[in-house]
Amino acid sequence: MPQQFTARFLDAEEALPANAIVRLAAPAAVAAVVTPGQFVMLGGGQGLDPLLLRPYGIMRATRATHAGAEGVLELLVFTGGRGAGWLAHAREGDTFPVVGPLGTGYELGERVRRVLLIAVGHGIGALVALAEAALARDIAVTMLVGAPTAAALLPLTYLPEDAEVIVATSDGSRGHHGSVTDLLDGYLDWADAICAYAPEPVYVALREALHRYRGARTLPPVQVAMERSMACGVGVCLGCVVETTAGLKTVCRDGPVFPLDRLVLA
Amino acid sequence: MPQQFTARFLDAEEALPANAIVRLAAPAAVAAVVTPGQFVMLGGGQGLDPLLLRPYGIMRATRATHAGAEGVLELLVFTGGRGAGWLAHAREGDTFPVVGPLGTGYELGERVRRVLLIAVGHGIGALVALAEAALARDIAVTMLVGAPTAAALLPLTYLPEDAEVIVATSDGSRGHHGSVTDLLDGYLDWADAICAYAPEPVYVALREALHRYRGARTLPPVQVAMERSMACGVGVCLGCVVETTAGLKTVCRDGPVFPLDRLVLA
Amino acid sequence: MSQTTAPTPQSPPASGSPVRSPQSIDLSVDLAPHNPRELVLRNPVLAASGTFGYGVEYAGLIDIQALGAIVSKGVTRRQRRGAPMPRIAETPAGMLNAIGLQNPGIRAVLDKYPPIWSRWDVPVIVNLAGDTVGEFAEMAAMLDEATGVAGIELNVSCPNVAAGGMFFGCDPGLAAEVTAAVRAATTLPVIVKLTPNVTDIVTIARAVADAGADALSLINTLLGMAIDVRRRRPVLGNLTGGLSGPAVKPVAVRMVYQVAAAVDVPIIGLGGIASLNDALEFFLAGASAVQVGTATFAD
Amino acid sequence: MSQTTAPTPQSPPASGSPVRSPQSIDLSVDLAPHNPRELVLRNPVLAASGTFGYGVEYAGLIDIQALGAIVSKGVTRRQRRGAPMPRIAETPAGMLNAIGLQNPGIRAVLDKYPPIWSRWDVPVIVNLAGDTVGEFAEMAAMLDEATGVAGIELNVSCPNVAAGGMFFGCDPGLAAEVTAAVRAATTLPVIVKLTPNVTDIVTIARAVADAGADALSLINTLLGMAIDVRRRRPVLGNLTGGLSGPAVKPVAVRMVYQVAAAVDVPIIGLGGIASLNDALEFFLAGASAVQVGTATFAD
Ligand SMILES: Cc1cc2nc3c(=O)[nH]c(=O)nc-3n(C[C@H](O)[C@H](O)[C@H](O)COP(=O)(O)OP(=O)(O)OC[C@H]3O[C@@H](n4cnc5c(N)ncnc54)[C@H](O)[C@@H]3O)c2cc1C
Ligand SMILES: Cc1cc2nc3c(=O)[nH]c(=O)nc-3n(C[C@H](O)[C@H](O)[C@H](O)COP(=O)(O)OP(=O)(O)OC[C@H]3O[C@@H](n4cnc5c(N)ncnc54)[C@H](O)[C@@H]3O)c2cc1C
Ligand SMILES: Cc1cc2nc3c(=O)[nH]c(=O)nc-3n(C[C@H](O)[C@H](O)[C@H](O)COP(=O)(O)O)c2cc1C
Ligand SMILES: Cc1cc2nc3c(=O)[nH]c(=O)nc-3n(C[C@H](O)[C@H](O)[C@H](O)COP(=O)(O)O)c2cc1C
Ligand code: FES
Ligand code: FES
Repeated sequence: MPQQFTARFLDAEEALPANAIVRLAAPAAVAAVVTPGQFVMLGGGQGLDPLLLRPYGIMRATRATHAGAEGVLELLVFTGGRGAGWLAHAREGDTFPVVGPLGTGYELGERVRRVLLIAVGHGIGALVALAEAALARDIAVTMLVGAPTAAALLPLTYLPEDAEVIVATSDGSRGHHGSVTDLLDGYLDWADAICAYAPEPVYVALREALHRYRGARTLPPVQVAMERSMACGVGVCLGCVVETTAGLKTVCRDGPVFPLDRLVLA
Repeated sequence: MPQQFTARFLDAEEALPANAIVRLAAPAAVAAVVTPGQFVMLGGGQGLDPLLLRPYGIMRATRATHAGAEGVLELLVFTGGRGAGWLAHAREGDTFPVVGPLGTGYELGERVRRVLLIAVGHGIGALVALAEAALARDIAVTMLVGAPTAAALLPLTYLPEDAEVIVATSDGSRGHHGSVTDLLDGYLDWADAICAYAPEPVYVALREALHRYRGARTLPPVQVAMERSMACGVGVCLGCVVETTAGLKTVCRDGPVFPLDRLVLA
Repeated sequence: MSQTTAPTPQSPPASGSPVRSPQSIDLSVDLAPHNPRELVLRNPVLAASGTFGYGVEYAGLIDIQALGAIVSKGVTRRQRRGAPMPRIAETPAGMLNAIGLQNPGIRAVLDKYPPIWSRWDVPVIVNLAGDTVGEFAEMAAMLDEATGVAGIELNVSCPNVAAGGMFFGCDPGLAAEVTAAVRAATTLPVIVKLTPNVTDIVTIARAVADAGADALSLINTLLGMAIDVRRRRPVLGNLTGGLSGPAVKPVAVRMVYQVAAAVDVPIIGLGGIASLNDALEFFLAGASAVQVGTATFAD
Repeated sequence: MSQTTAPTPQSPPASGSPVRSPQSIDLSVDLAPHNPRELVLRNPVLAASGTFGYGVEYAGLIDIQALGAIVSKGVTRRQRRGAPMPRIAETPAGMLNAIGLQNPGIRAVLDKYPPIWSRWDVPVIVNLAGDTVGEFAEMAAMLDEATGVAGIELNVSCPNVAAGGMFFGCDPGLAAEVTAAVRAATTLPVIVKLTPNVTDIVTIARAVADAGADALSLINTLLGMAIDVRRRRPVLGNLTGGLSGPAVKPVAVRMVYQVAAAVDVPIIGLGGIASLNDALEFFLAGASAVQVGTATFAD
């Protein structure tokens, strides 16, 4: 159940140009129930503009260490925009209104042993959380991480050591020269679950790769995270819908994570 | 001539509950030309709300100490409102848009030897500047300082040492129990200029005291500062007018300081 | 403090006056004083249509029983898919929305929610939108005996399909016609929600009050648009959308003030309310109750 | 970046393409293409009426010659004292004003400013407000031969005293009548400035364009109100005032978009412009030029 609370700013670390990892103190009851792929709505401009809270995926939720203590939420936040630019300038003790955890995250079934994660852009945050959860269950993790250039990649030190990480950049400045989806083929036979957080064209390419698959195995189920501009974050305004085979669904409540085969992508 | 510039925040000192003395770095050319009673328009909320710059009287303008250096502006700022609450939380290096110096300040003629200053509320800021300028010219200064309670008085340490300071509080918690205008009588024979910065009812009482004066001297000229909500601060929007014997005048350009006998007060 | 305001003297606590806890103050209000079925709310703060779903979505997050009433998302005769995406855009101190009345239709709503609503203390008002006068009346009749429905709010900011797309709420005659038809179809309290996109809100308010509205609510959203400069096209899939939030408050307060002086029925003020102070502005302008919409998303 | 937008691929700098300095781009625009006296501006950014005085006030503070044109404060046939104080109130991302057209009257304006204006490179457009059609025409005739006056902007957001106080700009017939009368009284370029407080801006825009307007500017302010909760009365001495600033931008963009599709004359967009991005929204909506008003106070 989501909660409305006032989060205390702890610190921020410039992880990438114009992207910071922001740590917020949150009620223990919130930090304890986060599942990877869920998000929070975060506000806090002074005055009435910008007005709306912004959704941010939860990169890591650390439970309270002892009774009475708070938990910690880590977010990977783009600091170049209007909504969260101020987060990079926040000071210890500053507080921000937060609602969360929200939405439906990734689910790794009981029998999953090998998961393939595909991250492009800030989605790497949510997938770090998922990788850590998977590794904790002794699930083998391979991450395909894409970015336009090497400079736009989250430094690998932020990724769990035990995950296999394979990089692709559009300009070839690091790893594979091209898209993460070029690298799929070898993994479709390996993974028994695929989870992605990337721009939609990546999902379309992923779907095509699955269609092209001629191997012997039953294809692994694929879960992908969708993004839409949001107002309420809790499913009341119907501002964030996506088309699915079962009709329109809200990204904020029914998603952000959906089975790829249920989505009607452009 | 006013300038539009970006002021760098230096520091703020809580001088009173919900009132801080804020120091801003300003271009040398600005600090050099300020006259007591002038003000700046200061903005800086993040986002588009609050939208308008706020007028603040200049408490002290310190000239640049050497060529190429900046000047310093000190403001006494109410930090409880929407406009400048954030100033109290600013950090060294933060910058704010400023326009100034603006308006027409106090003028002490060549032959003035004894000036009576009457300050109630944040007007004490502008009158500190005036007191310092007068003392520098060897003019004797007496300040009547009024406030609701002793706690709302600017600590006397902020006032120039060489000024005679007489306090009145509405609740009698310090100095005279009553209004500053109760204390006038003794000074009408003494002063050869009177300058006030106070709420308008004080000016009405002052005018009445002058009418009642039955002494032998020609009454000293009285200058008072007016306040109106402002939008432009430079005389174009006509949002801040006051009625004078010569028609409507703008507080931001023709004022804020007016001869008392030219004002049509309610 | 600007000297245009005389300082308010701090009055000392009147010793001996009874200390009233906030709970002991009666804030209740009847929004349909001329209707035998009345519409009594324990307090005058309602959740606005479209910003609170059907009430159930917020049930876990906030104490919905503390509200004076809940106005449901707009309901139509038949299911609607709504407008194409994107549906929302943030604007200075406000937002645009073009949800396009996505809803499962009145039958599905009546199947699902009344059993839940009737278990709540907080009254639920169903917001209706129709393509024709007949649709409005038909839906009102369907609600007349539904359990858990305390009243009806008519969203007349929608085009009359039978009259060339003229908005019901933009023409005094059409607005009166739909009000009268609904009035005849139900004994439930009927609130007519006015659109601000008109030259003369007072004439429309009078026409609607004369046609039998128990109360008026105003304002609905202002018609607006935002353009995505990078993509060189409107942000919203629907091109235009409804502007709401603090940005519109001055327009809303003005209209409430004008209408309150002109009609005798209770007025529910809304448009940009984000604080107690904002709500008080509407009460001082003449409102008997207020609704909070967009600000629900902002705190 | 939200995934609703496909990422824009970063195109590498096209080697060999000539590097154009901003100065070499021709930004000039003629706002009266059908008028032999034309109204050519070096760039399409104007200072809006009432927010730039008569141009002289800002002359020392900013480089006014960098503007495309300056629109003067509204001028009336005779001197006006304007509205009672207070005259301005800040609102969320906006402000209300009720200045009430304080000005010294057209004779005094013509005595004082044309000699100054005629020395400037930047064209000055005189904004006129009248009580009657006759007053508008009379003032237009007085301006016809004035030196330093490049055009006229008609503020039709004022009541027609001869027609029971109906606003000129709220009725297509009245708006057309005043436009035609001014058109007949002067050969100067005539811009008609539309009020947004109407049900149907397109009909009024068409009527005005057909009546001979060289260009349209929109929007004037939205009618609004703020209430001082502590003093329990309206903030403004005039009770209501005009809402401007970023808050109104979505309404302004929508109206420019609607009008641009309906008329052939150039459109000058304004309402809430506070950045280059805002201005581009108006150009994409169909404006040929833009005016900046309230934001002049905010930076
Ligand atoms: C379910 C969900 C989860 C999300 N999770 C995250 C998250 O974990 N981290 C995160 O940073 N954002 C995330 N977003 C996006 C986030 O909500 C904001 O939209 C984004 O941070 C920009 O908001 P803003 O107000 O700061 O920028 P705006 O002022 O609205 O945008 C400023 C400009 O920056 C561009 N821009 C916006 N975001 C980016 C970006 N990330 N990189 C480069 N340019 C950008 C915009 O296109 C625009 O031109 C998520 C969105 C959704 C729907
Ligand atoms: C020429 C001129 C000079 C001025 N000089 C100064 C100055 O030197 N220092 C200064 O602080 N202000 C000064 N003001 C007033 C200032 O411009 C602002 O109006 C004031 O600071 C409140 O603005 P705000 O936006 O912070 O508060 P708002 O959010 O607009 O007001 C918040 C609340 O606080 C109350 N309030 C506002 N000001 C005060 C105050 N000073 N003390 C107690 N309550 C208050 C308001 O009535 C309101 O209820 C001056 C005004 C003018 C016209
Ligand atoms: C996302 C959204 C959906 C809305 N849906 C409806 C609706 O279905 N029916 C209706 O009458 N009003 C609808 N409205 C209008 C609001 O009820 C309200 O009139 C308007 O937003 C102004 O109030 P506010 O500024 O407090 O939001 C909607 C508003 C928003 C923001
Ligand atoms: C203080 C003030 C005075 C104004 N005076 C006039 C006027 O005299 N004539 C006129 O046509 N418009 C006047 N306007 C309206 C502006 O020109 C403009 O149409 C409106 O403010 C919207 O633009 P903005 O949001 O950029 O300010 C005035 C606006 C303000 C804020
Ligand atoms: S953001 Fe409101 S329904 Fe998803
Ligand atoms: S504030 Fe605009 S004229 Fe004084």
